[in-house]
Amino acid sequence: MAHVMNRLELIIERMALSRASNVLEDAGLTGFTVVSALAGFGRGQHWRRDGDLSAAQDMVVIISIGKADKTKAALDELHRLLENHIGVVSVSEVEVLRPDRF
Amino acid sequence: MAHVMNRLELIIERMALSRASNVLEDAGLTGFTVVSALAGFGRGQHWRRDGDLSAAQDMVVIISIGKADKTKAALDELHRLLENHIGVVSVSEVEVLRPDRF
Amino acid sequence: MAHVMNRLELIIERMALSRASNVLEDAGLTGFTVVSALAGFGRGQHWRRDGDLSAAQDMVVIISIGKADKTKAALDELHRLLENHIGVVSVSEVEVLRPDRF
Amino acid sequence: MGLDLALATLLSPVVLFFVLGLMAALAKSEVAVPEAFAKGIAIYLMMAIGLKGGVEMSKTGLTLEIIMVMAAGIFLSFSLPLIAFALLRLTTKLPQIDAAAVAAHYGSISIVTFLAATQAVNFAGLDNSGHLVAVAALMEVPAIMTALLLAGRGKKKVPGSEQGDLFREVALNASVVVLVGALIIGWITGEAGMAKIEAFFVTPLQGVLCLFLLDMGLAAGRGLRQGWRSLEPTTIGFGLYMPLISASIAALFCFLLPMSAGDAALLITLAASASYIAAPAAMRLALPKAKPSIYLTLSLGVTFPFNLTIGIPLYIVVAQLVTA
Amino acid sequence: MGLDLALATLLSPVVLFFVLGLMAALAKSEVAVPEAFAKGIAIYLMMAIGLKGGVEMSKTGLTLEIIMVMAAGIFLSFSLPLIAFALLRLTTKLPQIDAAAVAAHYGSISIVTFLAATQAVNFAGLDNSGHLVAVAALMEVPAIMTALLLAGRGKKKVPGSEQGDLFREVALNASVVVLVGALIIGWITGEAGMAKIEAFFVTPLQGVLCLFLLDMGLAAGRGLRQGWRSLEPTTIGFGLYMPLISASIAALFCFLLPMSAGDAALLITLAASASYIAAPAAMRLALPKAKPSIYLTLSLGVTFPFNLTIGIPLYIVVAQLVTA
Amino acid sequence: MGLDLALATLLSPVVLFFVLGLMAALAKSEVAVPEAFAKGIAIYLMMAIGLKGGVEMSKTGLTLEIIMVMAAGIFLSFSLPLIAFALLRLTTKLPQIDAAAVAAHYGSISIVTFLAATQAVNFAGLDNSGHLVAVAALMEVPAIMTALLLAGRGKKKVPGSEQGDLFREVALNASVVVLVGALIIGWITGEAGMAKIEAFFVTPLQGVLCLFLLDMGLAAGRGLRQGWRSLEPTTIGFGLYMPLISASIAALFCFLLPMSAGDAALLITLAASASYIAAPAAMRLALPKAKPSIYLTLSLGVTFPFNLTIGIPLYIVVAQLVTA
Ligand SMILES: Nc1ncnc2c1ncn2[C@@H]1O[C@H](COP(=O)(O)O)[C@@H](O)[C@H]1O
Ligand SMILES: Nc1ncnc2c1ncn2[C@@H]1O[C@H](COP(=O)(O)O)[C@@H](O)[C@H]1O
Ligand SMILES: Nc1ncnc2c1ncn2[C@@H]1O[C@H](COP(=O)(O)O)[C@@H](O)[C@H]1O
Ligand code: NA
Ligand code: NA
Ligand code: NA
Repeated sequence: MAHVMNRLELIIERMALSRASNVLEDAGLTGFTVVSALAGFGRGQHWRRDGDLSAAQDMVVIISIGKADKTKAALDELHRLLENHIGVVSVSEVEVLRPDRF
Repeated sequence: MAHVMNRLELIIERMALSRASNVLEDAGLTGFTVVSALAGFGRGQHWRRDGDLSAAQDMVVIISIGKADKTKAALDELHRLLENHIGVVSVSEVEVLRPDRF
Repeated sequence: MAHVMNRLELIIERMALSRASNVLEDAGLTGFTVVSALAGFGRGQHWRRDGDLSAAQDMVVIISIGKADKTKAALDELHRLLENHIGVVSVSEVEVLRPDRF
Repeated sequence: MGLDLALATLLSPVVLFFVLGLMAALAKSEVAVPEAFAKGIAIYLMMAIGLKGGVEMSKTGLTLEIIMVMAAGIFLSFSLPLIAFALLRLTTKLPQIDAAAVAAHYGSISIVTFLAATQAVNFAGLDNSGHLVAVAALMEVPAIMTALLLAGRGKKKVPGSEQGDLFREVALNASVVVLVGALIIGWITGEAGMAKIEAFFVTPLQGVLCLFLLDMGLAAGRGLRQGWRSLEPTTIGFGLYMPLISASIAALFCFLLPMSAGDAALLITLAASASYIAAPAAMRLALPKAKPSIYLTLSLGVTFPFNLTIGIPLYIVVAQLVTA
Repeated sequence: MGLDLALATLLSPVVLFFVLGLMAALAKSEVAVPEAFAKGIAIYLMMAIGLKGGVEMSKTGLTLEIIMVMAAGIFLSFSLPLIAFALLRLTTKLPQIDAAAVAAHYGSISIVTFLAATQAVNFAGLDNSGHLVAVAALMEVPAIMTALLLAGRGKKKVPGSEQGDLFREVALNASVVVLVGALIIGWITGEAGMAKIEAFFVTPLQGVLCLFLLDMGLAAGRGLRQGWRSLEPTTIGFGLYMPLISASIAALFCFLLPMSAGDAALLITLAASASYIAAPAAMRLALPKAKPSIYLTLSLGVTFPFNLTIGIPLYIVVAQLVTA
Repeated sequence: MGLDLALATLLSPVVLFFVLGLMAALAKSEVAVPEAFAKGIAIYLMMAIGLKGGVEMSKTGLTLEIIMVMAAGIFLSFSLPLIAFALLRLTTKLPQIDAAAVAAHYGSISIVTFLAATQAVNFAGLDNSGHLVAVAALMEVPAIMTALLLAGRGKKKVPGSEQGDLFREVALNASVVVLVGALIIGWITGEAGMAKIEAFFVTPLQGVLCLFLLDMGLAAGRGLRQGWRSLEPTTIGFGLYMPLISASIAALFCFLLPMSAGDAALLITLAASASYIAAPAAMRLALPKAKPSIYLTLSLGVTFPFNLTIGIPLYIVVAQLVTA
């Protein structure tokens, strides 16, 4: 252990998933995993997945673990993407096994 | 980057979701996202979502990114909520883009 | 607060969930929560849950909060498990309420 | 007659699919009916049962006799948990809160058991009337209220909850709302309305039930595998004799009230059945410290199979005796 | 006649289940049709509607008259958002982007409203032809294009998106693809092919619709509870009078074109209906800053119930007048 | 005859919905049948197929001839992977582990291909018997065992796994359990039991299959879009000629065994079909390093459409020749 990586967590609309995933891939991140959200709250508005037939309000959580420089590269583009979309992005430090795979 | 926020992660029964969400909102946190759990283990007991028709054992994971003082305020109330409910709460530090939105 | 614990996050194939869960339990971790992934990307390959009838490519995210020594014990075994399986494991530090339950 | 009926029940596709699910789960097979699909089917079943009851009530209306049966059902739901709680505290080591939670399940009802009984009643050549569906709906909630009192749940405010929250959440639980709503809709639209939708809600019902019972078997088996360690023998015993006690008390009411044999069989089955949808959800909300591994395993893993296979034929025979 | 029809509509199981869902959600009951199940049913409905239309078109073929009705539908879808946008900007305080998003919904169509109208038309003893399904499919997308222009959405590239992405995603949205695909399949296989699958796609349709409308009622109720605070009275008013304006304009076309009363009723209904599946999804992609709490609540919570209960009977009466 | 059949197959709603899904996915449309819904339908299909086979077997019983056909099926499932593996290693650059994983798929079977063949056989005016369902179930697993040997998977213990885990998980995979279970239930309850549930399991089956094939088309299209880059031309070629090789070998057995033309067509189809549910799940568990983008894309994206459109009519013609 003691291989430090960045853990990027991006909460974004499901509709924008393919865009966000292009951004992460282009930044050189080697992988990510997407989890779908069930409900949420932001700017005074609640949403829940089963209150909306169109699924228009669905959000997803994208987790990507990677090297600091790749994460940095992704963040710059994500900043621009989030000007057009709704979402929250956060980064923390984690330790990983098998650092060669990132 | 380098805007540090707290990331609160609350694992709690789905049945208690509306209560927990009231607590977070009342503490002044500006948003949260809920993800539903598929299975879990705690105190010697396993559960899985598809082994229970009533969904009584379902858990959710609530992620809320916010200012340290708001998180602190939420924690005090959550502590009380968790006396009546089942769950795990943890807090870590993350860096965010667009700090003004929290 | 200020009770520091480790947060272990394991992204692994759903098929290997029961193995991973045995490993965590055997290491003495007192609990974990499993969330199912919707889609992902790794080593040049994308997958999405609804593009695969067999669900063979499904991944899950396992979150386990616990004492540092237990997490350490789990990591050693997980390292071996991941030689046979696909997955990413990361560890970070979090603060918790009610430290006695871990 | 009784044996014939027992055999026909045991070898019906519905029961056999339950057994298949149970065995698959016990053998640790990964078979699973997706949760969303199973819940969708559960809603379908409640709509179908409610509509059927409502349409039949649209023919008979609300007579004094029907109201008396309803009152009996409500009374049973309120009072059976008291007996269950006392028995559990006397014969098992279950703490108060778990005993109260289990008691709630045995006062409340199982709608699938009810549906299976309806079919056995028809097979036995007896008639049954639609208002028993209303009785079923009325019996879901009172038992939960009794259990909350038994658990001595104080009035102290839980953070994030509003006054009256708990009552509303328990009384408006999904199964009650859909069942009662469909019943009223069936009542309003009557046979004419039903004619247009029976190709979905009536004809395929038995088949859908097979799929649902496969899932119930899987859930019961998984529950048993996880939960049997939490169950003392005396607790398991309770899951087998409590239905008989409830059935006996209900049979007494059937003897006193002017009921047909078919209706009596259904009321007895309702009393004997244990909830595994409405009650667990309510318990998790109101008594989160009570262990699902106990109340769910007992209700779904022990009492449900017992009623499905042995109970129902027995209750029909008893109903014929007390209404003869 | 009109009153009879209105009453039959109001008391049909389909409408009553919508009301049940609406009331359950407003009373904060936890009833929920699982999302995956509801989406599966939505696909089933689109397949069923498309197949039915296609089979009927396989009998008539594509005549000049049909092409004229199609053109009228496309024109309405393109132009109604302009009127809607102007009215919203004049009478409400909605910002440009939200006004454009709402306008998209009212130019586009609701396939469930269409299905309900088909049944009311049959009940009223009128004929309707399959090509109106094709018209419905053609009306889904143009309104969305108009709205994007109205929102003044620039051409600046969004990170991660490819050229033409947005157009493709909007034009190939799920409902259009399934509806048009099923229509073509119905057309190719005709009555012979349909005979083999009608036990699934035709006979149980009405019943399935009940289940779907329960879910729509729940979604509408939840939307209203969350969203009514975001709606000014003038915005709510728009949700009630805009369908009437759209209906009037469509009625004018029906007067000019050679159409049967049944077909006219359906075209008017399509114009008057507001989208709550295709349009919201497209808006979220193209105009993420527009608020779903406004456009969804208005379309599903205000206009859909209005059309379902009052609108459809009215549109049928109007259609009979303009085609008399 | 052959051409007629080929055309009827190609233009059946079932095949057309597959094509619709395939095209939608290739055009990057966002159409999706929710996973939970599709899996629920998959279970329904397996129940329906199993029940039908079981009811038919309840009429004939287990004769020596049937047992011989079963033995032939098991033998084919065990041995076809050997041929597949050898061919892959000779003609492609696939590493051992991927070649073994692909081989497993071609020895195992596709139940939807089987169902489609059943319908084509009926359309061709041939009879088929229920025990072929049992043969299908028996052919699912042996191929997987062979593949594990071919992959040279050592016996070294994986952390967290128990002895015998892998075998149990492979042998008790969901499709085998439900198929065999339903077969036994159909056998026990016979025609009388079936009569009560056929409104759900028989009448709507063709329609349900349309919905499922829409989803399979989507999955195949998405797989092709993601995976075609991982496939060399020789691998794709394998996906097209391997079914023909398997079919030829199976045809030899049909020639030697006393079988009806309909049964022979089904056995040939089973041999020629490639698994896309049981085998991928088993591979992921046993050979996680094998690439799903290869075995899934080949089986679902290449071989399944080939069999559905060209294969089945061909196999029927061949079956008629070898049993003439
Ligand atoms: N501070 C936050 N922490 C976690 N999730 C958030 C936060 N703020 C917003 N979200 C998620 O993003 C969605 C849109 O938020 P907003 O952009 O504030 O309307 C919400 O419904 C939440 O699911
Ligand atoms: N240490 C932990 N880390 C993550 N999740 C936990 C942990 N402990 C408990 N949980 C979750 O909380 C549920 C209830 O746990 P318990 O209160 O220990 O019975 C479990 O089934 C898990 O889903
Ligand atoms: N760096 C990463 N961060 C998050 N998830 C990952 C990462 N790498 C791989 N994954 C997940 O693991 C799956 C298999 O990855 P791989 O082993 O690289 O083929 C991917 O589809 C993702 O869901
Ligand atoms: Na009871
Ligand atoms: Na419109
Ligand atoms: Na094969």
